[in-house]
Amino acid sequence: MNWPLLSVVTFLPLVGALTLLFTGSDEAASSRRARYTALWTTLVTFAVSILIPMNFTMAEPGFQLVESHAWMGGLATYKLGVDGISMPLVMLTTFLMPICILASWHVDKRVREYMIAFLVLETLMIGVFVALDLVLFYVLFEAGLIPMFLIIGIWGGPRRVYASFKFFLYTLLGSVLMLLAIIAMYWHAGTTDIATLLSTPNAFPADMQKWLWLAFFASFAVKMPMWPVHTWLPDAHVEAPTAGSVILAAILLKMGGYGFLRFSLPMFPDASLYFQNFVYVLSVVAIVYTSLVALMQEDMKKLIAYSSVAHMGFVTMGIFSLTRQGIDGAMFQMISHGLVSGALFLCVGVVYDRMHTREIAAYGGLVNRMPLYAAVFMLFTMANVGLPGSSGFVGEFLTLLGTFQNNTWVAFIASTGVILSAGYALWLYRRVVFGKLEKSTLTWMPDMTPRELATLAPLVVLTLFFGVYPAPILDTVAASVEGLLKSVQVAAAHLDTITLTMK
Amino acid sequence: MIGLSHYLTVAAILFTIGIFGIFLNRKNVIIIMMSVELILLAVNINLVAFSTALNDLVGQVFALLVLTVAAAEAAIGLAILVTYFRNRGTIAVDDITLMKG
Amino acid sequence: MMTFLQQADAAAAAPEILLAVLAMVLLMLGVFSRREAYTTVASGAVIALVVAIATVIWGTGSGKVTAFGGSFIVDDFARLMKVLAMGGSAIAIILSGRFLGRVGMAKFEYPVIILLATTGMMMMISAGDLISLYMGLELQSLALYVVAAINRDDAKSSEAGLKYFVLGALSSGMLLYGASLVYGFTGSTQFTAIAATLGATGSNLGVLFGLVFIISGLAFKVSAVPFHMWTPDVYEGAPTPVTAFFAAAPKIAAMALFIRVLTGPFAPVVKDWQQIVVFVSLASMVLGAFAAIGQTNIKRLLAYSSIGHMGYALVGLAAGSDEGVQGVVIYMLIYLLTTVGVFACVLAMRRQGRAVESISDLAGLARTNKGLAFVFSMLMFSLAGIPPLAGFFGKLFVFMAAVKAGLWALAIIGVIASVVGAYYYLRIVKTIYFDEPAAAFDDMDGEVKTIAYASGIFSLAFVVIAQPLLSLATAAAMSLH
Amino acid sequence: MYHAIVFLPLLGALIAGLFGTSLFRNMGSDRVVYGGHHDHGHGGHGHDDHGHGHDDHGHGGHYHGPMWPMYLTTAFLFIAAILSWVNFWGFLHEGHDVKIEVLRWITSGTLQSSWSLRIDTLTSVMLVVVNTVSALVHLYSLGYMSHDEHQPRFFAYLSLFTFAMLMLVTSDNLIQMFFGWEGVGLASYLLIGFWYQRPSANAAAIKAFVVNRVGDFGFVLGIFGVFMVYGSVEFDAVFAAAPQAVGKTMHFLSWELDTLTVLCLLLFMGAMGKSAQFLLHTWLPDAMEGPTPVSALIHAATMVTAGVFLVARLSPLFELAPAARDVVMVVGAITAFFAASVGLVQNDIKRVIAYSTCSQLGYMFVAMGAGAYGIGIFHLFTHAFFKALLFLGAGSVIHAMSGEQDMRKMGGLAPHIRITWAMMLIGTFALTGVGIPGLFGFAGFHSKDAIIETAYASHAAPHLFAFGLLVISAFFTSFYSWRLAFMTFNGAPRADRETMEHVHESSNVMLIPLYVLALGAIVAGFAFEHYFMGHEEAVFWGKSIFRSTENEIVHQIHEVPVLVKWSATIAMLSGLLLAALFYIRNTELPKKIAAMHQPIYQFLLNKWYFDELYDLIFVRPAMWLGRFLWKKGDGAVIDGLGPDGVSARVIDVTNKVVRLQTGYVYHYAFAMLIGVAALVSWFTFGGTH
Amino acid sequence: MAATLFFYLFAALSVASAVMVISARNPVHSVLFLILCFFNAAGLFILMGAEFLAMILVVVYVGAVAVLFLFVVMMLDVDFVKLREGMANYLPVGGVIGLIVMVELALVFGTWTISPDALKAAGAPAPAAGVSNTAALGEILYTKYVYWFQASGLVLLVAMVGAIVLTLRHKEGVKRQNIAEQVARTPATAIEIRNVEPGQGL
Repeated sequence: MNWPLLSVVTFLPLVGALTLLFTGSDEAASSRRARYTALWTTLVTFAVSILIPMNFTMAEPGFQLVESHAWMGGLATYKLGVDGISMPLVMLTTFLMPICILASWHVDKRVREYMIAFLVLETLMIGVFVALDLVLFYVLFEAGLIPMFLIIGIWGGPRRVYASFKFFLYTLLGSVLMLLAIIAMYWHAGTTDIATLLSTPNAFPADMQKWLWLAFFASFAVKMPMWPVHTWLPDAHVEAPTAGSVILAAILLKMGGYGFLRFSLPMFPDASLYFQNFVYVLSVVAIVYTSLVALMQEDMKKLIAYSSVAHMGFVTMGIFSLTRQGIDGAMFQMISHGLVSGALFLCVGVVYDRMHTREIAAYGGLVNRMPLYAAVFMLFTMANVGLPGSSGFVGEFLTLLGTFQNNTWVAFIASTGVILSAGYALWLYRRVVFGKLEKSTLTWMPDMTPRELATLAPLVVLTLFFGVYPAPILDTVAASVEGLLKSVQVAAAHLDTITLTMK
Repeated sequence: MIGLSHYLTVAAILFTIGIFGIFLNRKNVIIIMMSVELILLAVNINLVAFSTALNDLVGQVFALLVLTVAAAEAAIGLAILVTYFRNRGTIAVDDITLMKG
Repeated sequence: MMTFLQQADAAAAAPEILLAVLAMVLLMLGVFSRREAYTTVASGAVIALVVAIATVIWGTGSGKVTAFGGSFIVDDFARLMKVLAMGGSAIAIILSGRFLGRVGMAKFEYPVIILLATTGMMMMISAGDLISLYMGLELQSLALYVVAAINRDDAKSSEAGLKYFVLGALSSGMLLYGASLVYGFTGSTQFTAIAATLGATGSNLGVLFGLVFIISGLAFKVSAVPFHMWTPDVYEGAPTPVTAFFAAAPKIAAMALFIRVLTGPFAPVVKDWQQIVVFVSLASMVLGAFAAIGQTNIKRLLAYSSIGHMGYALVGLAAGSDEGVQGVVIYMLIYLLTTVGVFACVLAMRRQGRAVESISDLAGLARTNKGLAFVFSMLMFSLAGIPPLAGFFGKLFVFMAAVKAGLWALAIIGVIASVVGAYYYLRIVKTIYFDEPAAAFDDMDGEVKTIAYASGIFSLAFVVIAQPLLSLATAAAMSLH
Repeated sequence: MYHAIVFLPLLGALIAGLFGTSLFRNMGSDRVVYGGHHDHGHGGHGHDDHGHGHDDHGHGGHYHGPMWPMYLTTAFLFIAAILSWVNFWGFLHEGHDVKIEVLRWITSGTLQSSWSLRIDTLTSVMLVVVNTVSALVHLYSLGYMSHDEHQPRFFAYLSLFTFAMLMLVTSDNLIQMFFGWEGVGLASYLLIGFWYQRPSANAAAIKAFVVNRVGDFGFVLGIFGVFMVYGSVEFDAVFAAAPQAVGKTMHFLSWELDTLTVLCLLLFMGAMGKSAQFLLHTWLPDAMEGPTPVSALIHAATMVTAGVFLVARLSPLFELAPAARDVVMVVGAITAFFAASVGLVQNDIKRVIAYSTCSQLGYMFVAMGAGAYGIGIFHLFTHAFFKALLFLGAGSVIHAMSGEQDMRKMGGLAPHIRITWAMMLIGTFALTGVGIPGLFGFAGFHSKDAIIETAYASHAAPHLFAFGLLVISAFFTSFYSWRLAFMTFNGAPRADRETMEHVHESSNVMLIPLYVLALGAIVAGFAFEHYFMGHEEAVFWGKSIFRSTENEIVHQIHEVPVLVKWSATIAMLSGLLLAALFYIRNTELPKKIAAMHQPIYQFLLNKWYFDELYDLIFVRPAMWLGRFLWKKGDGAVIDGLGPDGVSARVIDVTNKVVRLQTGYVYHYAFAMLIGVAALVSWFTFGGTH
Repeated sequence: MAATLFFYLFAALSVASAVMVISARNPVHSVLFLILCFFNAAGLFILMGAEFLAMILVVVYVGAVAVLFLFVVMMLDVDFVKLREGMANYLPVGGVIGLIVMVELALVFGTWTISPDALKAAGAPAPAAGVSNTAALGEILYTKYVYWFQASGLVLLVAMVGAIVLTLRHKEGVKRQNIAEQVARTPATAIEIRNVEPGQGL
């Protein structure tokens, strides 16, 4: 590969956004063109991004397709690359974006700006996953707040202002501490190059690691979001437009998990071990607590949002199990949750577009008029519940399996989440889809349109495919996770009090 | 014997009185401006005292310049005060609160 | 026989001399022209500033030059800061043009006074002596008092002038008092001599008292807490272009002077002044963040915002290191270029020819003027310090210095304050983008639009074009040694 | 062949699901005008979906689409069933185990699992049971569901279920087994809630799924434990290494426990859920909300027996964990007794059979607990035939009664539906265990009575307890079975005229399955006893079931006292007589007795109040907790102290700070003075210079 | 001895009059006390040997600045009696803080010693005896310190321009003589010839 593939993938959407920014004035026509421009941009980006796995060597644990240029006066470098951990997330992003655009086809308010915001967001999201420099990572990580803030705030629901502010400030507050940690790392290690930091075992003394870990944790925990800093998520989801929710759930949340895997674990292994139980507790509480809360929700999106928190609890638990299965599972869960929760939000969007309400009580008996919708929704509900055969199962199972290896209590309590998730998901489904079609407002509802089907069909296929054949993802992450664990193991070797179960 | 510290103390007292004049006065802006002049006077006493003690003329040059600037400052201040009075018809300090918060 | 003005001295001070002379020429031009000479004089002033900038860049040699027996220093730091200050002044004059005309305040004296103020700033930046410092400061301040009250038929404007004057006079009194103490306890007013004495004897209480008073005076000029209280009232009361001017050039000069004084004569007592600067910086960041939230007037909000920003800039200074100075320089550079853009945007807030200043007037701007809305919002994000906009990098560099210096409390409280601060910037973005549109603004003046857009593009593009600016800042910081 | 057996149902499900249903019928167009909340203009589009009663044919409308997908699906099932018999036949004679890897599945580090087909004796027995009953139920449903507009969907679900069940029984690792495990749960959920317009069906479906999940929770923990202990989830590897863990302890939760006991009990928890054992049984009766063929297939013959299958499959582990087996036995015995006792008083024809199923499953577990795996599986095998027969027969009755399920409104049906009556009688004979020891018996006679003897013969600690309960249960079983038969077919009709006029015998498509099952109910016992528990036993089971060398249970049951041998028959006869007394001779007697012992009657009628109890200790607290955590936890505490609280405090601070800016010059000056004074004082007194 | 006496006289008087400046009821009195204060300060200057400065203080301050104040006070014509309504009610707090500063300053002065380094640092050592203070200042002010001298000129320029721009008013309606205009007047600009139609007015 002698051209900068990753840069191209990263900045293609931005080019699309700039094209839109500098063209178009006439409202109706430009809206139409904006939609198609955005769609084509994201499709082309996806097409180009397919070259990434094609040029990717699975057995290689390190970074590949690396590009590097001087930037920011020696403080940082513009360095990109992917490994087994970031590559699937990049692909998830490029894959979901066309779907989001397609799902936004009926947005008729300020279309051009809408599409620009999404395209910019895509660039930033891809950038976060491919950045190999701490400062670059931080810049992109944080910058994503701006388009998302606008997306929620402009195209959101009635409490959009509250939600967008909460989202923005909450996540910002989490991240600024990480910035200080990055700076401290720079002064200590003399570099912000991620690859270098990763290849330096015990780059930071144990005491310092704890503080750095906490600072990074503050950022990623909010982003995940972990209990008890999760409350921005339900609000943000509820108010965001459909595609915004999809992006939020499917990709933005993954940045937290990605951050743990990329930074916390390999760079601060001592601290990660030290805080393992702490994360366990938070994860378990998240799983049980938010599942219970989800049970009582009256708003569809809020329910799914809470369920996202619970599912992310599995991710953090898996990551900090520090076992092969746990981390593999967490990675898988992130991808799978990206597909499934994204799809669920799309499902809510389908009916929201028709009824303009997300209140569960406003629905009921949709299956009578919308059998196809009911079928698709059922599939994703089951995937959300973690039914084997759907992608939702593999991640949940592996994270629990990994956790069980070193803490049975945690796995035990977390597994109850499996029961609760069945409870809230099926109850939601029952209230919305099943039953008699009694509400007169619903009687005119048409089933999904071909466009809506087109947005969901790829997700259906992938959810089932990865459920049956998860190997593409598991194989991709294998080498990198193995390498990651080795570094943790090496670092932990001197801590004789803690024994790692490496199965 | 009267030494440097005596002069400095006088200056300090004048300086303090000047500051008092600024923030204890609630009624009249002109008094405030006079207080500023007192402060500058205190500075000048300081400078001259140090100049003598150090046997260095720079202090006196400095004092000279301070005097000049003080005059200019007084002119500007009074000019501003006049415009203010023309607008508001008052120079009471308590009234200068169009803007706050 | 000493000559009145030596050639080397004249060469070093060429930009200042040029500016002062041109100011007087323009003054004469204004006085003796028959009709309203404002436009001519203003254009002349801009040209004068451009010429002076060119002179600074190409006419003052290179490296460190001292003149007038050490009272006047020209180094890379001074050059950069002078260029920034003059640039700020020039932009302020450009921005003032039609605004003052509309309120009937297009007096030719205005650009002249700004030129003289700029001369004062340059003297501050180049100060190598407590007396130079004082003279420059006063030249600038007196001019600023006048321009604050320039709209003399407006009660708010003259109140602004009055408040500014009273408090400014008090602060220069304090500064002077401090200067006299330092003079008395070190035996000299010259920076190098003070540094030498302090280096030899260490600090004593007298010098420290002097230091406190001097810092108080300087802190007043950069409007740092608790010497900030004039700022909101003056920003609100002064005509908007004047506020723009206040927010830009004088801040640069004052901050430059701050740096020069603390890292020059008082370098040996860095541990002592660090404590003061940390306190002042902390208080400024926090107060700036909190107080701005309660504002409804955009200019007043920007005043608190600038208080906060000075707090951040001082974080770098508090570090007391080269990185710190470099951080401050970068911060001020970005702050200047962002602020002028913001004020250009504020100047564009006119309805039916009348300026409006309430934040709620911005409602729905995104639908009535997309371009302005976008620029305004980007500038707000930049001020809030959200990457990838320029403002973030300013904060990044000062915090880098603070962290290196181990000022953790400062850094942590600073970043948290920046989150609180982000709230009110976001509120403006919210008003612009989320709210239902109010009536459209009048068409923007060409020059205002240009400056706003240029500033917006700068804050967006900084992430790409940072390299040369960073090396300039580094060179400037290094030249202080 | 094996691929065909397993994947033909899947294919059938897809075909029925995609081509037979109306999935794409209502597809909207993008031109639809969205958003009219109150747009009555669209009202006209609405279906008239009202007016469907709670009859068994929930949707009044008929299915109008093509029938071929359903025929094809049914045909697929028959092919699979025939192949299963062929395979089974092979195992009756020199069969050999087969293992086929289909596709790699979850691989992560040392965790390796794949989709594979493991065919051994145990599997082949299950294949026969599953495919046979499934094929017959498919066939039956062609008739039974012919009035339902969602018939293709029904077939899709049925086939999907069959596929999942086949995956379960053919798996060669725990994870695939778990797939099948949950897969059948899903299918069960879908089928129970098939008539989605009924709130009760929806509730029952969710209940079934969730309660099953409780069991699965244990199962999945068991899998984790197995992986932790043995480093693998593949049966061969685990079984080979099983003895290594004997006597070892593991750290589970906060205790050090015997490894194998923990693992087995966790896995057994899964079995309890799926097989509706005591405490996790509550879903099964409610599952009768589903169409009757579903009950026959899933809730009688196949899915609910998965738990039994699991224990048998994991016999190498259970065999090494006697403590766990004791638990299995106790749970089984209690279930048998409890369900039978509840069955005594139920009035819904399907519920009676459902409790009967539950009870019979208890029998099977007692056998498992005693280590008589073959006998348990044998009962599973025979039970599949007669219980499916009973259910389908009941379906036929319900069909005849236009959807009526309450036995109190039946009676006197025998003359009208003679074939059904005959079939039901055969089923009852089989269930109650009619037969003469040593000569001939219906299917249940061979298997069920063997279990009772097993319980007696076992050396397990609770064996006498189990034996006693099983005998009592046998008596109950007989009583409620005959009660059902008498109330339904004998006496005077209690239904209204209109209904009675409609009573008609079912069509052949529904009767043929009954014949086949009846045949099974008659002969399955004595025809296969030989292999399952007789002399050929060891050869037949081969390696598919493991019994330790000390386990002599199969032989010991031949040495039990005569009274024990006869105990079941006695119980059966007394049950029959009592039922005859109550429901033929003196039909007022039951009411009197019920009135006399009202507390007991109510206790039984309300299923020991388990639903109410669970509602009280799980459902309501969960709801309350959910609401509490949401409103108080998230709302008041986290948001209140977190973002909302902080922002409120920020505003407070802001207001205070803003008030400092009074506008008075002297205040400003004062502030400056304070600043200077503070700094000066700092250096004078507190300074660190 | 006389020096000591005069010091205390001047010091006491200047402090006392300073107090009166800020506390006098009538601002006119304040100005007068200010003048008195300056006179006494000038006396102190003389005691310290800075005669030129003493003179300048009197000339510039008393002659110009104080009189300027007097002018403004009178010009503004405020009802001063109404204005005087007591001192600040937070006098105690303010007073305490002010006194603290003063005491601290005084503490410092008690410890003052001239360090040898400080003496060496003198930028412009005082001339040997024989050269008058005025001459010595003149020697350096226009040569060595021309920069500051010029700067002070600029400051004064700003003050002048500023004062004018703020206060100068061209009163509307006041006729002014414009000589150039009058001289340049021609019949063409002065007379307009109209052709008036008969029977119609202008």
